[in-house]
Amino acid sequence: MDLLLQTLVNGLVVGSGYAVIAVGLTLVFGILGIVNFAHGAFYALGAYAVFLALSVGVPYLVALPIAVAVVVAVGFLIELSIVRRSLYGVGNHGSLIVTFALAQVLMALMLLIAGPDPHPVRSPFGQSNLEVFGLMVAGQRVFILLVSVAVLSAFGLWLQRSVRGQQITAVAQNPRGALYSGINVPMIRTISFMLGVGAAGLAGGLLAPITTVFPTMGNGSLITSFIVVILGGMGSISGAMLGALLIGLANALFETYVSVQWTPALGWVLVIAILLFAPQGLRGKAQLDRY
Amino acid sequence: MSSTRAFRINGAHLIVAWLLVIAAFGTLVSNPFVVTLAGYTSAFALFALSINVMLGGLGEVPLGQCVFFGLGAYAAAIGMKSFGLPFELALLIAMAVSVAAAAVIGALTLKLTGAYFSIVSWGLTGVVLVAAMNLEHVTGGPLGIFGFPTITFAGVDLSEPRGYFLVCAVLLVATVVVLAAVRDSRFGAAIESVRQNPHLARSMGVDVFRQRLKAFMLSAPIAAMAGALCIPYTQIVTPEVFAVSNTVDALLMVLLGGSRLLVGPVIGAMIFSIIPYFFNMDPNVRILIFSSAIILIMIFAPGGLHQLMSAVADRFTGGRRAPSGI
Amino acid sequence: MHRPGSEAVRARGVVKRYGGVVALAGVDLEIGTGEVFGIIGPNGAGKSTLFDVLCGITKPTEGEVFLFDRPVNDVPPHEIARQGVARSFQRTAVFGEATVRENLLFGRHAASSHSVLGRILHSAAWRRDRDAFEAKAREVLELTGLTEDQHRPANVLAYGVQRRLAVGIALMNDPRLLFLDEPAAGMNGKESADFVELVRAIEPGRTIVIVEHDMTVISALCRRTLVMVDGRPVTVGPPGEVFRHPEVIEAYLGADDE
Amino acid sequence: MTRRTMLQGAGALALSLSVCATAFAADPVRIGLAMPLSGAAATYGNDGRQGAELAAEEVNAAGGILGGRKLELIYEDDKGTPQGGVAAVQKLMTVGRAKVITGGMNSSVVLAESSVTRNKILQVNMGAQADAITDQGSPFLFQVNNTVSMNSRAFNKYLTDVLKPKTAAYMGENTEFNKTVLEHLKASLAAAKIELVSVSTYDADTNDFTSIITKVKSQNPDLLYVSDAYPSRAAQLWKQVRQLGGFKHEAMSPGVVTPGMLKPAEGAMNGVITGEIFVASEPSPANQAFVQAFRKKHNVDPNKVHLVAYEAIKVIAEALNRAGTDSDYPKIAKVLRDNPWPTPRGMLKFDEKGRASAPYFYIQQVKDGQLVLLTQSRN
Repeated sequence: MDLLLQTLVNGLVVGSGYAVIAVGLTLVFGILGIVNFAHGAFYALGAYAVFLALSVGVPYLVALPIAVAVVVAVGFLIELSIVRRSLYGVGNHGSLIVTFALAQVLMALMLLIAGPDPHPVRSPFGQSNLEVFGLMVAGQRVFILLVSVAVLSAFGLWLQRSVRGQQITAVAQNPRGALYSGINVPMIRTISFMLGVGAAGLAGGLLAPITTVFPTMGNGSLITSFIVVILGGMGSISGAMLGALLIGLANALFETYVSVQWTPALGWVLVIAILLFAPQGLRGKAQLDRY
Repeated sequence: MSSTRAFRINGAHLIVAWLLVIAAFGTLVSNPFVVTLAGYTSAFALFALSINVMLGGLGEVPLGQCVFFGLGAYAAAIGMKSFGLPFELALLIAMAVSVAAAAVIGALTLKLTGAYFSIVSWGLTGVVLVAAMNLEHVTGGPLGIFGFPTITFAGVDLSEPRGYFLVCAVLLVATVVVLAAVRDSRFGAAIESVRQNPHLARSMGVDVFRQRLKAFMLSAPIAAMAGALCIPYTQIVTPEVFAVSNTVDALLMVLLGGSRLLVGPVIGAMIFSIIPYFFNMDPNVRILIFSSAIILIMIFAPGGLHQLMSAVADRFTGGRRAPSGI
Repeated sequence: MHRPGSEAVRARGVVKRYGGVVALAGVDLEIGTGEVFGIIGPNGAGKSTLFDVLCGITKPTEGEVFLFDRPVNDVPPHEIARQGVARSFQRTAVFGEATVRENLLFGRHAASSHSVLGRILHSAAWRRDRDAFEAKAREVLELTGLTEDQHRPANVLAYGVQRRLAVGIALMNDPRLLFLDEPAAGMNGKESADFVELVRAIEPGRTIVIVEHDMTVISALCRRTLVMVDGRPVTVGPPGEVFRHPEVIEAYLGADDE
Repeated sequence: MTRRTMLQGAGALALSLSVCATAFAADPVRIGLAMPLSGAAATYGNDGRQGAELAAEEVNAAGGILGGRKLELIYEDDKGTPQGGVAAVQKLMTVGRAKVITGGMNSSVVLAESSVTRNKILQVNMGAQADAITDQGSPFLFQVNNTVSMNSRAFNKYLTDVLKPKTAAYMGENTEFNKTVLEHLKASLAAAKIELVSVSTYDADTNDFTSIITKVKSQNPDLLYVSDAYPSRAAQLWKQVRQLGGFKHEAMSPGVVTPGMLKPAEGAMNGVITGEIFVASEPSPANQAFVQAFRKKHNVDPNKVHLVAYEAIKVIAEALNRAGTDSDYPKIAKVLRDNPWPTPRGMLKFDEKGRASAPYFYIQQVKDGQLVLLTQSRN
């Protein structure tokens, strides 16, 4: 089996997982300007929702949409009670600290409800493998690839085509301008936040069979999604997708051909290089003011 | 320089008052756990002060400040363990190393601002943490560096609770005095002008980038000192000193105490360490309550306790009080 | 008239392009030392761009700017400020959170020389700076009529008063050359009259360049004024004359339809 | 002083003495446990608490120690960090008035704690295995769990002598525990002239191993040796090994395979060989008594963490009882070193560095989700 080809396939498949997580963050960070440190906790919430649904006998393919709905509902409540009141227009350290504290609250709740031990999530595809001209990809991973591509492209189209979608883009570019042109900005912000955390919940549900479910599972995905969002450029959905695939490939290649133990540092080195030399990232807006 | 004469009078009084409080606390409180915890809290308050040089001073959130905290701990540990240096010398070297590192890191990252600066400096902690784990011959790898000889500072044995507390507390007060002087000096005025209105500051002759770099290089040694002062407490330095959770704890202290008040971080540090000491319920419940409190504070009093106190004070004094205060 | 050869401000063939848009299309200009010079023109005429280029905030795409006969094209803005050039902006004019007195302290910053250590030990340098600051502050507060407001935060002051504070900040370092960007914008009659008084009071020994819409302020203060239309200099001369220039009338009042 | 007042005096004196004696007798022996109760390692703290509580209940049911004094367990969260450990131990020693410190699941945390307890109080380390802890040789420090070296020597012997792979590959998380495991593996393989074709160490947040496994498969080693003490990540690693076709021989570092790891692996670990100082199915009466008691309380088989916690509390109780004191630590330490101690694993002996050596070492293999005993060797 050709090692390089398999590594590239691995990279793409893992990248698609990153894409779903990162697009959620792009929405909240790019559009609402909130540095959402609770993104990982919503990811974990999605995974736990799938796990709890499965444990009461709901099949995986039904549990997934339920999990997303649960996370979206929680997102709605949180946006209404906390985010709306404290985060819009506040300096960066406001959103940083509130969302970080929110992440701790959610993780502590999950730990108190479902206990500290890791729980397995049975994938409907079991341990099956898809053998495509000599290359091996796990069933669940193919499912992730398909769902992420489907969801992300549908979302991209909806953002461009639908009225609501265009309003979101308008609010992203110029909240004040959008307000003056009659867009209900608070409602758009709530929707964006719900969509953002919903995407994180979906990613949690999709990846749960691979990562198993444990309280602090959100931390790893939080770091990855920030790396991807910055690489892809702030506020750009297509940028986040591109960044996710790039990081997936870079990590896979670096891990295989260079060194496994230094791989975690790779993502950050790329981000630091990008921010210093190409601040707008791959496709984002150059929002940086520089000295 | 506005409150110059007033500062000299109430400033001197305040320093003496703080020293008296420290001396009293050091001698009267008998429970060694509380005294040692107070020492560790003073060391961590230093780290919170260093963060506030950036947050209160420049309006930037330095998530990567734990790089200097860790650098201080490792440089001091390596100085003592592999070179057999006394703690005082190792501490000075650690602070010097952190200033050099701040110059390099600052030159790279201070071109950015706001969320980008925070996230890039957070990224740096990720890279440095991986380095600390993998460069075993230097950092002792995942297990870290331990087994230090008895650590003394100016003849005071730091493994003894009372000695540890007195040294940390005095260094804390000294740092507060220096920061108060900096805030009132030309450099302090330049920093404040850069924070409020960098565009206008530049047109008045302030080299904005250089002042931000100088502030960054001022905050680094304070963080390094905090890192080094934690060694007598933990007796071990592991890669976790570079973890961003240290910065977030210290950031919570700053926000609790209020970033606009010079000693806000110290007050926040006391609250942050003392409250958990009284509640001994399930740790996860404690995290739940503590984090919810932080959210409520950020919603109703983003300026932290300081804002609440001054709001209350204003209600009594009719609001004529000038906002400056030591 | 100004003494030839001793210009405070000289611009040679200054062009400024933002991408495809030409903001300034070839400006040549001399402003003599000690002169109060006006720059007027309808919106979008390139006045603010010219202001930024002349005072060194932005660098021209082509051409050269000289302040006191020294080229400033590749001199960083803060360096220019230290050569006695002060600017007051229209939008971000003051330090909102600080008190009036602290605003002036920030203004004084470039001139003081004491170090942090000096501050702790009350060194001679620090004391000298402090006394110099006290004297200058009293003088500027008096001049700008802000003495009783000195402890109030700048953001609570009325707009006109804030504009005066902005000029006060600029004055703290005794600038030889003062650029004012639409100082009278948004002021009512009385405020702009007070403002004219202030500029007259600080005029001796200084070169002042004012970009402005308010014709009464320009004609009250400036001996000569430049008119800009669509990024091009149209004419220079005493305010009274330039208003009669056909292109200026057309630019302001629109072409008279035969 | 009339006779009557003297009698009254004597009566009062006798009364107060007895009251004081019963008070003394009734005063519980407080044992302080510093363990990770929050964050990523909370699952270990949870298991430790269950094992310790079972042991304390048994000791108290049998009438307590030192003349009827009951054991009282007090817990402090070490948050899984050295700072957290030091704060927890100091609080237990002072505010908690604990007579003995135990607990400890993470080596760097226990190392930090050992500097606080050195020469001050008895510390019995339950789970942490780094050799450095007992190498310090502090007189009142004892360790129930095998050190990494003991486990590795016994396990590697089986790999080289019985399995005899031609080539081997290593995968493991970058921790001090695994670093020592790797060192011992390299030594054993070199001695048996077996080539170690690849070494990959990954970090705690990694949850995708496909590219590492792909690279290792490209070198097709006979044996894949994985060292990862964290249940959810190890289970997921073995799932991905299975998805990529697995290896001829597969081994897991000794002392970490628990039901909490086998369940999420969903059968992906079948065939994996590992070693352990404890097997729930071991037939000896002492072991079965412990296993039945634990299953009655939690209706699940105990794992190694439950065992070492249970043993620590039992050994502490008996040692204090036999030494007749709960504060004369030199005497207690001497008693601990001089006598063997009955535990579910048989008689435990502590060497001069305070390390308990388990009498038996069991080689096991995973068969349809359960650990099955292959062979058993005496240490």
